[in-house]
Amino acid sequence: MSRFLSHALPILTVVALIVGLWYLAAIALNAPWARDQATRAGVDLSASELVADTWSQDKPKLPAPHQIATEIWETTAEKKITSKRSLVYHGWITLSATLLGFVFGAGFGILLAIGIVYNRAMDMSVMPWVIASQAIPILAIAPMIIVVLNAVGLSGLIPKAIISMYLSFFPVVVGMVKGLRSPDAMLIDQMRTYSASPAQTFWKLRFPSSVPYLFTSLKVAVAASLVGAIVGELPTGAVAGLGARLLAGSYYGQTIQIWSALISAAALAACLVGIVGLVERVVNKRMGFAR
Amino acid sequence: ADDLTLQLKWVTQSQFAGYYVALDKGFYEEEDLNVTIQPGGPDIAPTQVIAGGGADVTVEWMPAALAAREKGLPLVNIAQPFKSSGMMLTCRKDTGIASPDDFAGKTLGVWFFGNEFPFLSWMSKLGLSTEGGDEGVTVLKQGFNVDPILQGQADCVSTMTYNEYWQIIDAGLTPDDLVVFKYEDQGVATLEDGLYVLEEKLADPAEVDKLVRFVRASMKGWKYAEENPDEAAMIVLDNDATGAQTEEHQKRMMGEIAKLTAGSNGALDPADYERTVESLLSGGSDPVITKAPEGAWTHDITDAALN
Amino acid sequence: MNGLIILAALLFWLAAWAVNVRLSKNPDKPGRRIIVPVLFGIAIIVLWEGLVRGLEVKAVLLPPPSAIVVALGDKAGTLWIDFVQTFIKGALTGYAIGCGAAFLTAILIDRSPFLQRGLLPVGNFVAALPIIGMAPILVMWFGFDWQSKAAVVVVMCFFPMLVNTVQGLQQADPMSRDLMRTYGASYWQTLFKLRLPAAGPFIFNGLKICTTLALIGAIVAEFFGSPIKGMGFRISTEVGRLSLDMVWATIVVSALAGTAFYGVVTLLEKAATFWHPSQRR
Amino acid sequence: MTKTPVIAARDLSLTFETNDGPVHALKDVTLDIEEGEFVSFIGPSGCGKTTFLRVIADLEQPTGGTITVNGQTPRQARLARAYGYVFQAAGLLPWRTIGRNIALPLEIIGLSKEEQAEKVAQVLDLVDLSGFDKKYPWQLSGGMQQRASIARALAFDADILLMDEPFGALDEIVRDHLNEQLLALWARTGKTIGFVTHSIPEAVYLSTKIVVMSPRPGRVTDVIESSLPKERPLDIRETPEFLEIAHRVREGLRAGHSYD
Amino acid sequence: MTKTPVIAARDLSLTFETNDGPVHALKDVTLDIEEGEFVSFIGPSGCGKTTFLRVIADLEQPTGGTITVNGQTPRQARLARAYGYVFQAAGLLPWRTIGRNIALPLEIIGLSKEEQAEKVAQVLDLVDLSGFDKKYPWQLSGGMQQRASIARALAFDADILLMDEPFGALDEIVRDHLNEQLLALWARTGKTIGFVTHSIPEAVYLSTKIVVMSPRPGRVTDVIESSLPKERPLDIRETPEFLEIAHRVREGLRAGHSYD
Ligand SMILES: Nc1ncnc2c1ncn2[C@@H]1O[C@H](COP(=O)(O)OP(=O)(O)OP(=O)(O)O)[C@@H](O)[C@H]1O
Ligand SMILES: Nc1ncnc2c1ncn2[C@@H]1O[C@H](COP(=O)(O)OP(=O)(O)OP(=O)(O)O)[C@@H](O)[C@H]1O
Ligand SMILES: Cc1ncc(C[n+]2csc(CCO)c2C)c(N)n1
Ligand SMILES: [Mg+2]
Ligand SMILES: [Mg+2]
Repeated sequence: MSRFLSHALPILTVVALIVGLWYLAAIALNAPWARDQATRAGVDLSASELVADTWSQDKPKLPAPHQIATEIWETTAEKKITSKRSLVYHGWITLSATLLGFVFGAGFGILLAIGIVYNRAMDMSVMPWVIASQAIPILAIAPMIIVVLNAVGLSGLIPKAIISMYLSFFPVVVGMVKGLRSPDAMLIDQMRTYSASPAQTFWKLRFPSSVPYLFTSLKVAVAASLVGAIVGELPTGAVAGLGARLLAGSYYGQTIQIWSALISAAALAACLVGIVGLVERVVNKRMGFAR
Repeated sequence: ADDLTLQLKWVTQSQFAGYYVALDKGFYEEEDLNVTIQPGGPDIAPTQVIAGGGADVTVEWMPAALAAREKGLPLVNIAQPFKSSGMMLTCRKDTGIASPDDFAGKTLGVWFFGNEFPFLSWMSKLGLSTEGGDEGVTVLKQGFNVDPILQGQADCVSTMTYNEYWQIIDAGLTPDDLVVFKYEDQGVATLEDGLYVLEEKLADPAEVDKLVRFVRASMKGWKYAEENPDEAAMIVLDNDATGAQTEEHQKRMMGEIAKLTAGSNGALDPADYERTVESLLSGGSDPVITKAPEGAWTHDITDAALN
Repeated sequence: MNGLIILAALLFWLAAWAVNVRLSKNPDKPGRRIIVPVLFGIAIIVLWEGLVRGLEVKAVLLPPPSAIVVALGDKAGTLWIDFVQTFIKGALTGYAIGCGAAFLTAILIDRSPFLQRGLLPVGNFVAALPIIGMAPILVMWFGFDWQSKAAVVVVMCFFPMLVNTVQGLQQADPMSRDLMRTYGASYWQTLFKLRLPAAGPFIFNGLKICTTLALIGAIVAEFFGSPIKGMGFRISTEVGRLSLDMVWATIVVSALAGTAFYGVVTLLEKAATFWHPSQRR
Repeated sequence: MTKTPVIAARDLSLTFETNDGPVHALKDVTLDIEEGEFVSFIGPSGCGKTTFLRVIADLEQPTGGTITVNGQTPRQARLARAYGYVFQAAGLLPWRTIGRNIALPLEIIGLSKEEQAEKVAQVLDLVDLSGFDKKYPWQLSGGMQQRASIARALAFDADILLMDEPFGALDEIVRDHLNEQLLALWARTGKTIGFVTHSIPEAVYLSTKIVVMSPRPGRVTDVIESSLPKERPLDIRETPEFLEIAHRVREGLRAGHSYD
Repeated sequence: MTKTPVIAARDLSLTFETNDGPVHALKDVTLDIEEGEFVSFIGPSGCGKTTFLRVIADLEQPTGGTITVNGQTPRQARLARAYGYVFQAAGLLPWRTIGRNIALPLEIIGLSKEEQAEKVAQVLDLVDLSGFDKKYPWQLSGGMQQRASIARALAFDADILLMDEPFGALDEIVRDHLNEQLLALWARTGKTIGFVTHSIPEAVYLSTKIVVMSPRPGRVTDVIESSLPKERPLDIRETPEFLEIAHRVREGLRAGHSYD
């Protein structure tokens, strides 16, 4: 209990602080519109009316936290999850692209890392381009990628997954190259004295050593995958998914809807990172790292 | 049934009611067609989608289609369900704008991504530079919504009669607060929402037959939608996968759309085409197209479909 | 004929790879670390050109590299204006403000373990968010010009930098801290003489992560509204006009700018943390 | 001779609260260290040697008993800059040259640049490292780094020098050499030295007093006053007198040692 | 007795090419090691002790001279699994239990599960660690880890055991204990052992032959045959005979040592 408090209390305090600031910011940002409306309607607003108005506008510049919470509640709990107005439905669409992209990205990243660690030519020629590849604003050219993939017959989930893979493979490559190189020279020499084959060295030494690095980068990668899936959704015709919600909300100036999609995406990201962390703990325990 | 994919220019909304009605009422099925409607979005260039083979037919504005043609993508207009243009520039009255003469020195919101051509033609006709300064106008790339006019970041924004204009009204400004300039009224209207295919399709009789059936069913859809606007709007709503559209907005939009499709039986009026081309060619130093296009439209499909 | 072009491109690629395998046998010979990746890049470009020409890919889908180079030359003026707008004004300003604010915040909360324990998880959480989603909101708040792009960059850079700096400040090993204690050193003396230098590698890690975030943030934010210049504006507008050569020219500029930015920060890192084992050898 | 001891510990205890329950790192330790003494602490791993040194230097707070340094609390003594502390690892800051590392404590107490330079040159000479002040730590061998770290403690010029296994990582020959130098330095400056080691010969060779400790709980089991003369060539280690003391230390150690 | 030596080095040289020019890690080393010998290598840091052991084990390629192991090249001997190698750090894999760590080399040579289990139990017993096979390395003290690492090398059951400062990180008492056990093991199994150490008493206590080396370039400066009996209680270290040999080693060492 006291351990829980010592962990949760600071976080709760910070969150409370943020929520408080948020309400204040909502007043500041939404007040001009409220006054503008009032002037045009020819009424005078008292201070408390003003505050009440800024926290309850239809299309506020910054919605108050409770407005977002209500919206999320209405679009998750109170809608059938098959309904197109249900956030769960949209979340699931985004999640499936995220997971597929994450699996692609992690797999590709690991393979690339193995190539880089075992082949010096690959290390020297590919690694600099892997870094440069991340300077390409993939997010900006996502629409084109979707069209081009469409031209070669890929559509639906796959193009989104490919964009999210592009964002997620990078942290995995970097982490795994580090991880596969983490066993020190002594341990590698030791495998030599056993005259172990390269495959044996990989499975018994390099790969297990890289596991902690792998999980650290997987956490970054899964969050990146989600960003990729959301961005990939913007140009797929704003059909479905959290990205589409974000866009549709933006198109119609529905700030509450934007924020609720944003917060749901955040919660989804937190869950995904949390799940990877959980798997990490289980694996660590199985591997005897837990203390 | 023959498969056919239609690429829309924008998200699912009553602007495209005819096609959804035709799909929903089984008009396509009657013509032995299996039609897939792909919604568009802010970053989707329908011309690029059709170039990549992602669709057979696309809904596009003529300026963008002709510009693509000049880039070497041979698009051909096969039908024109929209007779008039719904484009307008909406300004706040309190900025002092009363006529196009007052634009100089003002900030105008414009859609890009291939939708900027009519605006550019208009400005060059007015002799206004788009580079800013006191003599010209400052142009903003308008995002997905009408915020700039609400927030006071722009003096005018681009709107469609059937969509964005009403968003401004919904946001709390009244028609009295606003001044609108319809492109139709300014004599710079260009054709919107035509159906386009790649030229090579028209060389294949089987494809032509398919297109004929498609256009016939689509026009049937449009006429049904014009006559039953509320039902059409509900059909659109059912097909909206984002769940973001509202009934009120779509019904109102359908009403406005009906005004634009009225007067077209689906066949392109060559006079409208000539007017559009002329307007695009007159772009001063930087015209949208540099020479009058050849073979950019055909009556073959509509002639066959509508008889 | 087309088959021949593809074959030639493939052969060139294989030959370049063979040369690279040869060259990388002796990685420490001067210049090798530059020649090898450059040769690899050239091989990819040749392959691209060959495939696009050989398979007759439409230029409105994917232009050949030669067309991109032509566009780079012809439209240099426009590209420069876009670069200044997006990179210099949007990305760099936002980067400086975001990283600077995060750094100061880290120092401010350094003395409060309570705040740190609260802020770090929240910071990690926010750093994992799809912050890009905030772009339309920030454009709404800060207007269409570069200020809103800088704001997006600030938000994107703040938390990664904060988390790295706070972690970095915990890096000084307990022994060195004890040493400072035996000298009776003050908090600020310990901070400046021990903990900040020791935090260097972490701080630079944050700075490096933020270089790419800054560029991406500034470009993507332009999709949600901008004046009629800027790299994001150019990309989206020219896609709509099917000028794919110009789109790719802008992408090349962005990739070059991003890599150079990363490279400059890496050089600074080398100079400032020359002492760290990862920088030696 | 009623000199008050420099360090006086009375029933000193320190218990760490850990997840697995309390660890009695020190239990009822009573010990006096006189001015100018060279006291070695020896004992199996975990017997509290480091902890005791840290308590003296106010890096750890005792949970029982009292301790005074120069008649003050350890905290007062620390703020009065009474300690030079040498850790097992050299602990040089890698971003500073050897010279600037040694100058660090001098900067902190606010000496002028000239005073710093003068002092640095002086202590570098003392540990045979003149000419290396512009090098970075990693450019020096382990032994040289350790000498630099001793120089740093000397530059601080405190009266009490606490050294926690300073030579643990060095090879025997270098160690012998540094031992000789340390003795010479101690003789010259008359500092009070507390010295932790694992090596019996080293403890016997250096000290005027050897404190043998045993773990769980950390206690002092034996205090051996050395009968060796102040003047000690390295060969003294082969004399019967030396071996006799070493034997006694070894016996004391073995008594307190437990396996696994 | 015309036994061929197990290890025969003739004019062996190894030069590392580095950025600062060549480093002569070994220069013209000629040395024979007979079957069943316990040979210690001692010398200042950087004199090539580790390098020599690594050349024997085919972890490093000589640049001059010849070396044979059991009449073969080191590479052939390595592929024939002739070596057990114990490094300075225990080098246990943290994700494997002690038992599975020891089984690692057995897995690699492809023994069946039962054979592995049997062997593991046997060597654990040999190093006094029975009952710890299910523990993870971090649950053991440093000394126990080092014993596990020795057990792992023993499990491999090669005829040549090469040990590079295996006890460097341990405290003196634990070290004494392991030294005793190592001697007993050697006596029992008759393996040929190459052993690197920095400690003179350790070298003298353990070896039948002590090889003293000196650096820059790495050369053998003295080879001392020990006259101590095979049976060696710890107390032997206080006998004049022992001290005599130790003295000779120390002199040899000091001659090759240089300060800077
Ligand atoms: N910060 C701490 N928290 C909990 N226990 C500690 C802490 N510091 C030391 N201990 C425990 O206190 C005991 C004494 O530790 P100390 O470091 O003083 O031993 P030592 O004699 O210096 O051993 P060594 O020779 O290994 O350095 C040990 O059991 C150790 O585990
Ligand atoms: N891979 C290498 N590349 C370059 N020089 C090396 C390499 N390995 C060893 N050396 C150098 O060769 C010399 C001998 O090294 P070696 O490790 O054999 O010494 P050592 O006697 O084991 O020393 P220590 O007691 O410090 O372990 C040293 O000068 C060392 O710096
Ligand atoms: C980013 C962006 N680009 C273009 C348009 C213009 N547009 C294309 S189709 C259509 C009909 C909408 O009802 C409109 C307005 C927009 N709005 N936003
Ligand atoms: Mg200690
Ligand atoms: Mg060595």
